[in-house]
Amino acid sequence: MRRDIRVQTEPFDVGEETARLSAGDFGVGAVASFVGLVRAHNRVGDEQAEIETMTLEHYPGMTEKALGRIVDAAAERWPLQAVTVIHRVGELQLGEPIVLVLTASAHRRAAFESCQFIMDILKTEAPFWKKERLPDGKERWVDARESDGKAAARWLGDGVE
Amino acid sequence: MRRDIRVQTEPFDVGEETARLSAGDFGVGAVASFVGLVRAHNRVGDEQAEIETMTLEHYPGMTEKALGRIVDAAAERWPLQAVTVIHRVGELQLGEPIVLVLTASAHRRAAFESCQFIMDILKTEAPFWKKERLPDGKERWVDARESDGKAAARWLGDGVE
Amino acid sequence: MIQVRYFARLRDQLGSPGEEMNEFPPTIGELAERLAARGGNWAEALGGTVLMAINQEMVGPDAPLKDGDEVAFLPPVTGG
Amino acid sequence: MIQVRYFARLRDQLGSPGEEMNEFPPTIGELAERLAARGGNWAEALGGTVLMAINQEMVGPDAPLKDGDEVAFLPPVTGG
Repeated sequence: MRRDIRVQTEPFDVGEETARLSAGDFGVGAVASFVGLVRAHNRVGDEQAEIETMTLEHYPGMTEKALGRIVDAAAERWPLQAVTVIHRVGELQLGEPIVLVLTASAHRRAAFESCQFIMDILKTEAPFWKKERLPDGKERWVDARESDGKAAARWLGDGVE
Repeated sequence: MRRDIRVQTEPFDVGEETARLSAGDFGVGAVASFVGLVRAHNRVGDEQAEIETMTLEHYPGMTEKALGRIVDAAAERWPLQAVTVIHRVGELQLGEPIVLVLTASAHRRAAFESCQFIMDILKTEAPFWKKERLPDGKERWVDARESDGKAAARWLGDGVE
Repeated sequence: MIQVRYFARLRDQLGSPGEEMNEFPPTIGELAERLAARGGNWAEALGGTVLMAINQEMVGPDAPLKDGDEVAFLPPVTGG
Repeated sequence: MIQVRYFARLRDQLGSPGEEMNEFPPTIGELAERLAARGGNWAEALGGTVLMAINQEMVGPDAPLKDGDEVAFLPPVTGG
Protein backbone atom coordinates (compact mmCIF):
# COMPACT_ATOMS: atom_id res chain seq x y z
CA MET A 1 0.00 0.00 0.00
CA ARG A 2 1.25 3.48 -0.84
CA ARG A 3 1.15 5.92 2.05
CA ASP A 4 1.86 9.62 2.22
CA ILE A 5 1.76 11.31 5.63
CA ARG A 6 2.60 14.98 6.01
CA VAL A 7 2.46 17.59 8.76
CA GLN A 8 2.91 21.03 7.25
CA THR A 9 2.09 24.71 7.58
CA GLU A 10 1.26 25.14 3.86
CA PRO A 11 -2.21 24.58 2.39
CA PHE A 12 -2.87 21.47 0.31
CA ASP A 13 -4.52 21.02 -3.08
CA VAL A 14 -7.31 18.44 -2.81
CA GLY A 15 -7.55 17.93 -6.57
CA GLU A 16 -3.84 17.37 -6.99
CA GLU A 17 -3.67 14.99 -4.03
CA THR A 18 -6.68 13.03 -5.28
CA ALA A 19 -5.19 12.69 -8.76
CA ARG A 20 -1.79 11.68 -7.33
CA LEU A 21 -3.33 9.02 -5.10
CA SER A 22 -4.69 6.94 -7.95
CA ALA A 23 -2.37 7.99 -10.79
CA GLY A 24 -1.20 4.97 -12.77
CA ASP A 25 -3.06 2.47 -10.58
CA PHE A 26 -6.00 1.19 -12.59
CA GLY A 27 -7.06 -1.07 -9.75
CA VAL A 28 -8.39 1.94 -7.83
CA GLY A 29 -12.13 2.24 -8.29
CA ALA A 30 -13.00 4.41 -5.29
CA VAL A 31 -11.39 7.37 -3.57
CA ALA A 32 -12.99 8.70 -0.40
CA SER A 33 -11.80 11.92 1.12
CA PHE A 34 -12.35 14.15 4.10
CA VAL A 35 -11.40 17.80 4.50
CA GLY A 36 -11.73 19.48 7.89
CA LEU A 37 -12.00 23.28 7.86
CA VAL A 38 -11.68 26.06 10.43
CA ARG A 39 -15.31 26.72 11.30
CA ALA A 40 -17.05 29.70 12.84
CA HIS A 41 -19.55 29.21 15.67
CA ASN A 42 -17.24 26.95 17.59
CA ARG A 43 -18.25 26.18 21.12
CA VAL A 44 -16.18 27.99 23.75
CA GLY A 45 -17.18 26.88 27.21
CA ASP A 46 -20.96 26.96 27.18
CA GLU A 47 -21.25 29.64 24.55
CA GLN A 48 -21.15 29.80 20.80
CA ALA A 49 -18.47 32.21 19.68
CA GLU A 50 -17.13 33.51 16.42
CA ILE A 51 -13.47 32.75 16.11
CA GLU A 52 -10.95 34.89 14.34
CA THR A 53 -7.99 32.59 13.87
CA MET A 54 -7.01 29.12 15.01
CA THR A 55 -3.51 27.98 15.91
CA LEU A 56 -2.60 24.33 15.73
CA GLU A 57 0.19 22.97 17.87
CA HIS A 58 1.54 19.45 17.65
CA TYR A 59 4.22 17.17 19.08
CA PRO A 60 6.78 16.95 16.26
CA GLY A 61 8.02 13.43 15.76
CA MET A 62 5.26 11.81 17.76
CA THR A 63 2.64 13.20 15.38
CA GLU A 64 4.09 11.45 12.36
CA LYS A 65 4.44 8.19 14.30
CA ALA A 66 0.86 8.38 15.55
CA LEU A 67 -0.50 9.09 12.05
CA GLY A 68 1.58 6.21 10.68
CA ARG A 69 0.10 3.81 13.23
CA ILE A 70 -3.44 4.94 12.43
CA VAL A 71 -2.88 4.43 8.71
CA ASP A 72 -1.35 1.00 9.39
CA ALA A 73 -4.40 0.05 11.47
CA ALA A 74 -6.68 1.10 8.59
CA ALA A 75 -4.64 -0.92 6.09
CA GLU A 76 -5.00 -3.99 8.32
CA ARG A 77 -8.78 -3.67 8.40
CA TRP A 78 -9.56 -2.76 4.78
CA PRO A 79 -8.00 -3.65 1.41
CA LEU A 80 -6.49 -0.27 0.50
CA GLN A 81 -4.25 0.71 -2.36
CA ALA A 82 -3.20 4.13 -1.09
CA VAL A 83 -3.71 6.53 1.80
CA THR A 84 -2.79 10.21 2.11
CA VAL A 85 -3.00 12.13 5.40
CA ILE A 86 -2.02 15.80 5.47
CA HIS A 87 -2.47 17.79 8.68
CA ARG A 88 -1.63 21.47 8.90
CA VAL A 89 -0.12 23.21 11.92
CA GLY A 90 0.47 26.85 12.79
CA GLU A 91 -1.97 29.73 12.42
CA LEU A 92 -5.03 29.20 10.20
CA GLN A 93 -7.78 31.61 9.20
CA LEU A 94 -11.52 31.00 9.22
CA GLY A 95 -12.55 28.73 6.33
CA GLU A 96 -9.05 27.35 5.77
CA PRO A 97 -8.53 23.59 5.44
CA ILE A 98 -6.91 21.88 8.45
CA VAL A 99 -6.75 18.23 7.52
CA LEU A 100 -7.06 16.02 4.45
CA VAL A 101 -7.55 12.25 4.52
CA LEU A 102 -7.73 10.34 1.24
CA THR A 103 -8.23 6.59 0.92
CA ALA A 104 -8.16 4.58 -2.30
CA SER A 105 -9.54 1.09 -2.77
CA ALA A 106 -11.06 -1.11 -5.44
CA HIS A 107 -14.47 -0.71 -3.81
CA ARG A 108 -16.29 2.20 -2.24
CA ARG A 109 -17.19 0.69 1.08
CA ALA A 110 -13.55 0.09 2.04
CA ALA A 111 -12.65 3.62 0.93
CA PHE A 112 -15.49 5.25 2.88
CA GLU A 113 -15.06 3.27 6.07
CA SER A 114 -11.29 3.55 6.24
CA CYS A 115 -11.46 7.32 5.66
CA GLN A 116 -13.93 7.74 8.50
CA PHE A 117 -11.92 5.39 10.72
CA ILE A 118 -8.71 7.36 10.17
CA MET A 119 -10.45 10.65 11.03
CA ASP A 120 -12.15 9.21 14.12
CA ILE A 121 -8.93 7.75 15.53
CA LEU A 122 -6.87 10.82 14.54
CA LYS A 123 -9.29 12.97 16.54
CA THR A 124 -8.51 11.08 19.76
CA GLU A 125 -4.95 9.79 19.31
CA ALA A 126 -2.87 12.15 17.16
CA PRO A 127 -1.10 14.81 19.27
CA PHE A 128 -2.58 18.01 17.83
CA TRP A 129 -4.10 20.82 19.88
CA LYS A 130 -6.21 23.74 18.72
CA LYS A 131 -6.14 27.21 20.24
CA GLU A 132 -8.76 29.71 19.11
CA ARG A 133 -8.40 33.46 19.11
CA LEU A 134 -11.69 35.35 19.46
CA PRO A 135 -12.37 38.80 17.98
CA ASP A 136 -11.74 40.39 21.40
CA GLY A 137 -8.20 39.02 21.32
CA LYS A 138 -8.75 36.32 23.93
CA GLU A 139 -7.15 32.95 23.27
CA ARG A 140 -8.55 29.63 24.47
CA TRP A 141 -7.48 26.05 24.06
CA VAL A 142 -10.27 24.04 22.47
CA ASP A 143 -11.76 21.38 24.74
CA ALA A 144 -11.79 17.76 23.63
CA ARG A 145 -15.30 16.56 22.73
CA GLU A 146 -16.92 13.58 24.34
CA SER A 147 -18.52 12.77 20.98
CA ASP A 148 -15.04 12.26 19.49
CA GLY A 149 -14.26 9.66 22.12
CA LYS A 150 -17.47 7.81 21.27
CA ALA A 151 -16.79 8.02 17.53
CA ALA A 152 -13.37 6.42 18.02
CA ALA A 153 -14.70 3.81 20.45
CA ARG A 154 -17.25 2.44 18.00
CA TRP A 155 -14.42 1.09 15.81
CA LEU A 156 -12.86 -0.83 18.67
CA GLY A 157 -15.54 -3.50 19.16
CA ASP A 158 -16.16 -6.20 16.59
CA GLY A 159 -19.33 -4.66 15.28
CA VAL A 160 -18.06 -2.00 12.91
CA GLU A 161 -21.27 -0.45 11.59
CA MET B 1 -28.99 23.97 1.50
CA ARG B 2 -27.00 24.64 -1.66
CA ARG B 3 -27.16 21.87 -4.23
CA ASP B 4 -25.37 21.40 -7.51
CA ILE B 5 -26.30 18.39 -9.65
CA ARG B 6 -24.72 17.86 -13.04
CA VAL B 7 -24.67 15.15 -15.68
CA GLN B 8 -21.91 15.85 -18.16
CA THR B 9 -19.41 14.32 -20.57
CA GLU B 10 -16.50 16.54 -19.41
CA PRO B 11 -14.17 15.66 -16.55
CA PHE B 12 -14.50 17.49 -13.23
CA ASP B 13 -11.90 19.14 -10.99
CA VAL B 14 -12.18 17.75 -7.45
CA GLY B 15 -10.15 20.58 -5.90
CA GLU B 16 -12.19 23.29 -7.58
CA GLU B 17 -15.49 21.64 -6.66
CA THR B 18 -14.38 21.16 -3.04
CA ALA B 19 -13.32 24.81 -2.74
CA ARG B 20 -16.55 26.01 -4.37
CA LEU B 21 -18.70 23.93 -2.05
CA SER B 22 -17.59 25.70 1.12
CA ALA B 23 -16.48 29.08 -0.29
CA GLY B 24 -17.79 31.93 1.83
CA ASP B 25 -19.63 29.65 4.25
CA PHE B 26 -17.69 29.63 7.51
CA GLY B 27 -20.21 27.29 9.10
CA VAL B 28 -18.80 24.38 7.07
CA GLY B 29 -16.38 22.35 9.19
CA ALA B 30 -16.37 19.09 7.25
CA VAL B 31 -16.40 18.14 3.59
CA ALA B 32 -16.61 14.46 2.67
CA SER B 33 -16.15 13.36 -0.89
CA PHE B 34 -16.25 10.30 -3.06
CA VAL B 35 -14.76 9.81 -6.50
CA GLY B 36 -15.57 6.68 -8.49
CA LEU B 37 -13.07 5.74 -11.21
CA VAL B 38 -13.06 3.41 -14.20
CA ARG B 39 -11.28 0.40 -12.78
CA ALA B 40 -9.45 -2.49 -14.44
CA HIS B 41 -10.11 -6.07 -13.34
CA ASN B 42 -13.84 -5.65 -13.50
CA ARG B 43 -15.84 -8.82 -13.29
CA VAL B 44 -17.35 -9.93 -16.58
CA GLY B 45 -19.55 -12.97 -16.06
CA ASP B 46 -17.43 -15.32 -13.94
CA GLU B 47 -14.11 -13.98 -15.14
CA GLN B 48 -11.87 -11.09 -14.29
CA ALA B 49 -11.17 -9.07 -17.41
CA GLU B 50 -9.16 -6.02 -18.31
CA ILE B 51 -11.37 -3.40 -19.79
CA GLU B 52 -10.32 -0.94 -22.43
CA THR B 53 -13.01 1.73 -22.27
CA MET B 54 -16.32 2.17 -20.53
CA THR B 55 -19.39 3.86 -21.98
CA LEU B 56 -22.01 5.33 -19.70
CA GLU B 57 -25.57 5.69 -20.92
CA HIS B 58 -28.30 7.42 -18.96
CA TYR B 59 -31.95 8.47 -19.21
CA PRO B 60 -31.76 12.24 -19.78
CA GLY B 61 -34.29 14.11 -17.68
CA MET B 62 -35.03 11.22 -15.36
CA THR B 63 -31.39 11.11 -14.23
CA GLU B 64 -31.42 14.69 -12.93
CA LYS B 65 -34.76 14.09 -11.18
CA ALA B 66 -33.50 10.90 -9.54
CA LEU B 67 -30.29 12.58 -8.34
CA GLY B 68 -32.32 15.51 -7.00
CA ARG B 69 -34.53 13.16 -4.99
CA ILE B 70 -31.52 11.35 -3.55
CA VAL B 71 -29.91 14.64 -2.49
CA ASP B 72 -33.22 15.77 -0.95
CA ALA B 73 -33.45 12.53 1.00
CA ALA B 74 -29.91 13.08 2.32
CA ALA B 75 -30.74 16.67 3.33
CA GLU B 76 -33.74 15.40 5.28
CA ARG B 77 -31.61 12.95 7.24
CA TRP B 78 -28.53 15.04 7.97
CA PRO B 79 -27.88 18.74 8.62
CA LEU B 80 -26.06 19.64 5.40
CA GLN B 81 -24.93 23.00 4.10
CA ALA B 82 -24.13 21.96 0.55
CA VAL B 83 -24.09 18.94 -1.76
CA THR B 84 -22.51 18.50 -5.18
CA VAL B 85 -23.16 15.48 -7.39
CA ILE B 86 -21.47 15.25 -10.77
CA HIS B 87 -21.91 12.12 -12.90
CA ARG B 88 -20.24 11.70 -16.24
CA VAL B 89 -21.72 9.98 -19.28
CA GLY B 90 -20.32 8.92 -22.63
CA GLU B 91 -17.05 7.12 -23.27
CA LEU B 92 -14.47 7.03 -20.48
CA GLN B 93 -10.95 5.59 -20.40
CA LEU B 94 -9.38 3.40 -17.73
CA GLY B 95 -8.54 5.44 -14.63
CA GLU B 96 -10.89 8.30 -15.49
CA PRO B 97 -13.27 9.64 -12.85
CA ILE B 98 -16.93 8.71 -13.33
CA VAL B 99 -18.72 10.27 -10.39
CA LEU B 100 -18.09 12.89 -7.70
CA VAL B 101 -20.20 13.32 -4.56
CA LEU B 102 -19.32 16.11 -2.11
CA THR B 103 -21.18 16.83 1.11
CA ALA B 104 -20.55 19.76 3.46
CA SER B 105 -21.70 19.99 7.05
CA ALA B 106 -20.68 21.55 10.35
CA HIS B 107 -19.61 18.13 11.62
CA ARG B 108 -17.81 15.22 10.06
CA ARG B 109 -20.22 12.44 10.86
CA ALA B 110 -23.05 14.08 8.90
CA ALA B 111 -20.69 14.73 5.99
CA PHE B 112 -19.37 11.16 5.91
CA GLU B 113 -22.70 9.42 6.31
CA SER B 114 -24.59 11.55 3.81
CA CYS B 115 -21.86 11.09 1.20
CA GLN B 116 -21.98 7.32 1.58
CA PHE B 117 -25.79 7.38 1.59
CA ILE B 118 -25.92 9.34 -1.68
CA MET B 119 -23.51 6.93 -3.36
CA ASP B 120 -25.33 3.83 -2.10
CA ILE B 121 -28.73 5.05 -3.27
CA LEU B 122 -27.36 6.43 -6.54
CA LYS B 123 -25.97 2.96 -7.29
CA THR B 124 -29.42 1.39 -7.19
CA GLU B 125 -31.82 4.18 -8.22
CA ALA B 126 -30.18 6.59 -10.65
CA PRO B 127 -30.72 5.53 -14.29
CA PHE B 128 -27.14 5.05 -15.48
CA TRP B 129 -25.83 1.98 -17.26
CA LYS B 130 -22.24 0.96 -17.92
CA LYS B 131 -21.05 -0.86 -21.01
CA GLU B 132 -17.47 -2.16 -21.06
CA ARG B 133 -15.33 -2.71 -24.13
CA LEU B 134 -12.67 -5.39 -23.72
CA PRO B 135 -9.32 -5.40 -25.55
CA ASP B 136 -10.69 -7.95 -28.06
CA GLY B 137 -13.32 -5.40 -29.06
CA LYS B 138 -16.23 -7.18 -27.40
CA GLU B 139 -18.76 -5.00 -25.62
CA ARG B 140 -20.77 -6.07 -22.58
CA TRP B 141 -23.30 -4.37 -20.37
CA VAL B 142 -22.16 -4.45 -16.76
CA ASP B 143 -24.36 -6.55 -14.47
CA ALA B 144 -25.91 -4.97 -11.39
CA ARG B 145 -24.27 -6.19 -8.17
CA GLU B 146 -26.20 -7.80 -5.37
CA SER B 147 -23.88 -6.05 -2.90
CA ASP B 148 -25.13 -2.68 -4.16
CA GLY B 149 -28.69 -3.63 -3.34
CA LYS B 150 -27.62 -4.58 0.18
CA ALA B 151 -25.65 -1.36 0.64
CA ALA B 152 -28.71 0.69 -0.30
CA ALA B 153 -31.05 -1.42 1.82
CA ARG B 154 -29.11 -0.83 5.04
CA TRP B 155 -30.14 2.86 4.96
CA LEU B 156 -33.83 2.02 4.73
CA GLY B 157 -34.33 0.56 8.22
CA ASP B 158 -34.19 2.69 11.34
CA GLY B 159 -30.80 1.49 12.41
CA VAL B 160 -28.44 3.59 10.32
CA GLU B 161 -25.05 2.58 11.73
CA MET C 1 -51.27 7.61 -26.97
CA ILE C 2 -48.29 6.76 -24.82
CA GLN C 3 -44.60 6.82 -25.64
CA VAL C 4 -42.69 3.71 -24.58
CA ARG C 5 -38.90 3.80 -24.20
CA TYR C 6 -36.30 1.07 -23.80
CA PHE C 7 -32.82 1.69 -22.42
CA ALA C 8 -29.36 0.14 -22.40
CA ARG C 9 -29.22 -3.67 -22.49
CA LEU C 10 -33.00 -3.82 -22.90
CA ARG C 11 -32.91 -1.60 -25.98
CA ASP C 12 -30.13 -3.74 -27.47
CA GLN C 13 -32.09 -6.94 -26.80
CA LEU C 14 -35.26 -5.53 -28.33
CA GLY C 15 -33.45 -3.81 -31.19
CA SER C 16 -35.56 -0.71 -30.59
CA PRO C 17 -35.24 2.53 -28.58
CA GLY C 18 -39.00 2.68 -28.17
CA GLU C 19 -42.37 2.97 -29.79
CA GLU C 20 -45.66 4.84 -29.64
CA MET C 21 -48.84 3.04 -28.69
CA ASN C 22 -52.32 4.24 -29.35
CA GLU C 23 -53.91 1.51 -27.31
CA PHE C 24 -52.57 0.50 -23.93
CA PRO C 25 -53.70 -1.45 -20.85
CA PRO C 26 -54.66 0.24 -17.57
CA THR C 27 -51.36 -0.44 -15.71
CA ILE C 28 -47.66 -0.50 -16.55
CA GLY C 29 -47.40 -4.08 -15.25
CA GLU C 30 -50.01 -5.23 -17.73
CA LEU C 31 -48.16 -3.37 -20.49
CA ALA C 32 -44.99 -5.28 -19.60
CA GLU C 33 -46.94 -8.55 -19.82
CA ARG C 34 -48.42 -7.59 -23.17
CA LEU C 35 -44.96 -6.76 -24.55
CA ALA C 36 -43.50 -10.02 -23.21
CA ALA C 37 -46.34 -11.87 -24.95
CA ARG C 38 -44.78 -10.86 -28.28
CA GLY C 39 -42.41 -13.77 -27.60
CA GLY C 40 -38.77 -14.25 -28.62
CA ASN C 41 -36.51 -11.39 -27.51
CA TRP C 42 -39.47 -9.63 -25.98
CA ALA C 43 -40.30 -12.50 -23.67
CA GLU C 44 -36.64 -12.81 -22.72
CA ALA C 45 -35.98 -9.10 -22.18
CA LEU C 46 -39.13 -8.36 -20.21
CA GLY C 47 -39.21 -11.68 -18.34
CA GLY C 48 -36.22 -10.83 -16.12
CA THR C 49 -35.74 -8.02 -13.60
CA VAL C 50 -36.97 -4.84 -15.23
CA LEU C 51 -37.42 -1.40 -13.65
CA MET C 52 -40.42 0.64 -14.74
CA ALA C 53 -40.87 4.40 -14.91
CA ILE C 54 -43.75 6.69 -15.80
CA ASN C 55 -42.94 10.28 -16.67
CA GLN C 56 -39.39 9.76 -15.41
CA GLU C 57 -40.33 8.49 -11.96
CA MET C 58 -39.78 4.88 -10.87
CA VAL C 59 -43.09 3.07 -10.29
CA GLY C 60 -44.36 -0.36 -9.31
CA PRO C 61 -46.33 -2.66 -11.67
CA ASP C 62 -49.73 -1.40 -10.42
CA ALA C 63 -49.07 2.17 -11.54
CA PRO C 64 -51.87 3.35 -13.89
CA LEU C 65 -51.21 4.52 -17.45
CA LYS C 66 -52.91 7.51 -18.98
CA ASP C 67 -52.86 9.23 -22.34
CA GLY C 68 -49.69 11.27 -22.91
CA ASP C 69 -47.50 9.30 -20.50
CA GLU C 70 -43.82 8.69 -21.13
CA VAL C 71 -43.31 5.07 -20.11
CA ALA C 72 -39.88 3.47 -19.75
CA PHE C 73 -38.55 -0.03 -19.16
CA LEU C 74 -35.06 -0.06 -17.68
CA PRO C 75 -32.55 -2.76 -16.79
CA PRO C 76 -31.16 -2.65 -13.20
CA VAL C 77 -28.94 0.42 -13.01
CA THR C 78 -25.14 0.25 -12.85
CA GLY C 79 -23.90 3.82 -12.51
CA GLY C 80 -21.61 5.39 -9.94
CA MET D 1 18.38 11.34 33.22
CA ILE D 2 15.03 11.71 31.51
CA GLN D 3 13.63 14.60 29.52
CA VAL D 4 10.07 15.60 30.49
CA ARG D 5 7.93 17.65 28.07
CA TYR D 6 4.65 19.51 28.54
CA PHE D 7 2.42 20.48 25.63
CA ALA D 8 -0.36 22.93 24.76
CA ARG D 9 -2.71 23.86 27.61
CA LEU D 10 -0.60 21.87 30.06
CA ARG D 11 2.54 23.82 29.15
CA ASP D 12 0.63 27.10 29.55
CA GLN D 13 -0.71 26.05 32.95
CA LEU D 14 2.72 24.95 34.17
CA GLY D 15 4.51 27.88 32.57
CA SER D 16 7.17 25.49 31.28
CA PRO D 17 7.83 23.51 28.08
CA GLY D 18 9.62 20.83 30.07
CA GLU D 19 12.51 19.92 32.29
CA GLU D 20 15.29 17.42 32.72
CA MET D 21 15.29 15.09 35.70
CA ASN D 22 18.26 13.19 37.02
CA GLU D 23 16.19 11.21 39.47
CA PHE D 24 12.88 9.68 38.55
CA PRO D 25 10.45 7.05 39.87
CA PRO D 26 10.05 3.60 38.24
CA THR D 27 6.82 4.36 36.33
CA ILE D 28 5.34 7.30 34.42
CA GLY D 29 2.24 7.22 36.64
CA GLU D 30 4.35 7.72 39.72
CA LEU D 31 6.16 10.57 37.98
CA ALA D 32 2.79 12.25 37.32
CA GLU D 33 1.92 11.89 41.01
CA ARG D 34 5.26 13.32 42.07
CA LEU D 35 4.77 16.34 39.76
CA ALA D 36 1.21 16.89 41.01
CA ALA D 37 2.57 16.85 44.57
CA ARG D 38 4.36 20.11 43.79
CA GLY D 39 0.90 21.65 44.45
CA GLY D 40 -0.68 24.79 42.93
CA ASN D 41 -0.74 24.76 39.13
CA TRP D 42 0.99 21.40 39.12
CA ALA D 43 -1.72 19.73 41.16
CA GLU D 44 -4.36 21.32 38.98
CA ALA D 45 -2.73 20.55 35.61
CA LEU D 46 -1.79 16.96 36.38
CA GLY D 47 -4.90 16.17 38.43
CA GLY D 48 -7.25 16.18 35.41
CA THR D 49 -7.26 13.97 32.33
CA VAL D 50 -3.70 13.80 31.06
CA LEU D 51 -2.29 11.62 28.29
CA MET D 52 1.18 10.18 28.79
CA ALA D 53 3.83 9.24 26.26
CA ILE D 54 7.28 7.68 26.47
CA ASN D 55 9.59 8.10 23.48
CA GLN D 56 6.69 9.44 21.45
CA GLU D 57 4.35 6.50 22.03
CA MET D 58 1.21 6.76 24.14
CA VAL D 59 1.47 4.63 27.30
CA GLY D 60 -0.55 3.83 30.41
CA PRO D 61 0.44 4.85 33.95
CA ASP D 62 2.25 1.58 34.65
CA ALA D 63 4.77 2.08 31.85
CA PRO D 64 8.33 1.91 33.24
CA LEU D 65 10.82 4.76 32.94
CA LYS D 66 14.46 4.27 32.08
CA ASP D 67 17.46 6.50 31.66
CA GLY D 68 17.41 8.49 28.41
CA ASP D 69 13.62 8.39 27.96
CA GLU D 70 11.70 11.28 26.43
CA VAL D 71 8.60 11.55 28.60
CA ALA D 72 5.61 13.73 27.70
CA PHE D 73 2.41 14.82 29.42
CA LEU D 74 -0.30 15.85 27.00
CA PRO D 75 -3.79 17.30 27.32
CA PRO D 76 -6.57 15.43 25.46
CA VAL D 77 -5.96 15.98 21.76
CA THR D 78 -8.13 18.25 19.59
CA GLY D 79 -6.76 18.00 16.05
CA GLY D 80 -8.52 17.14 12.83
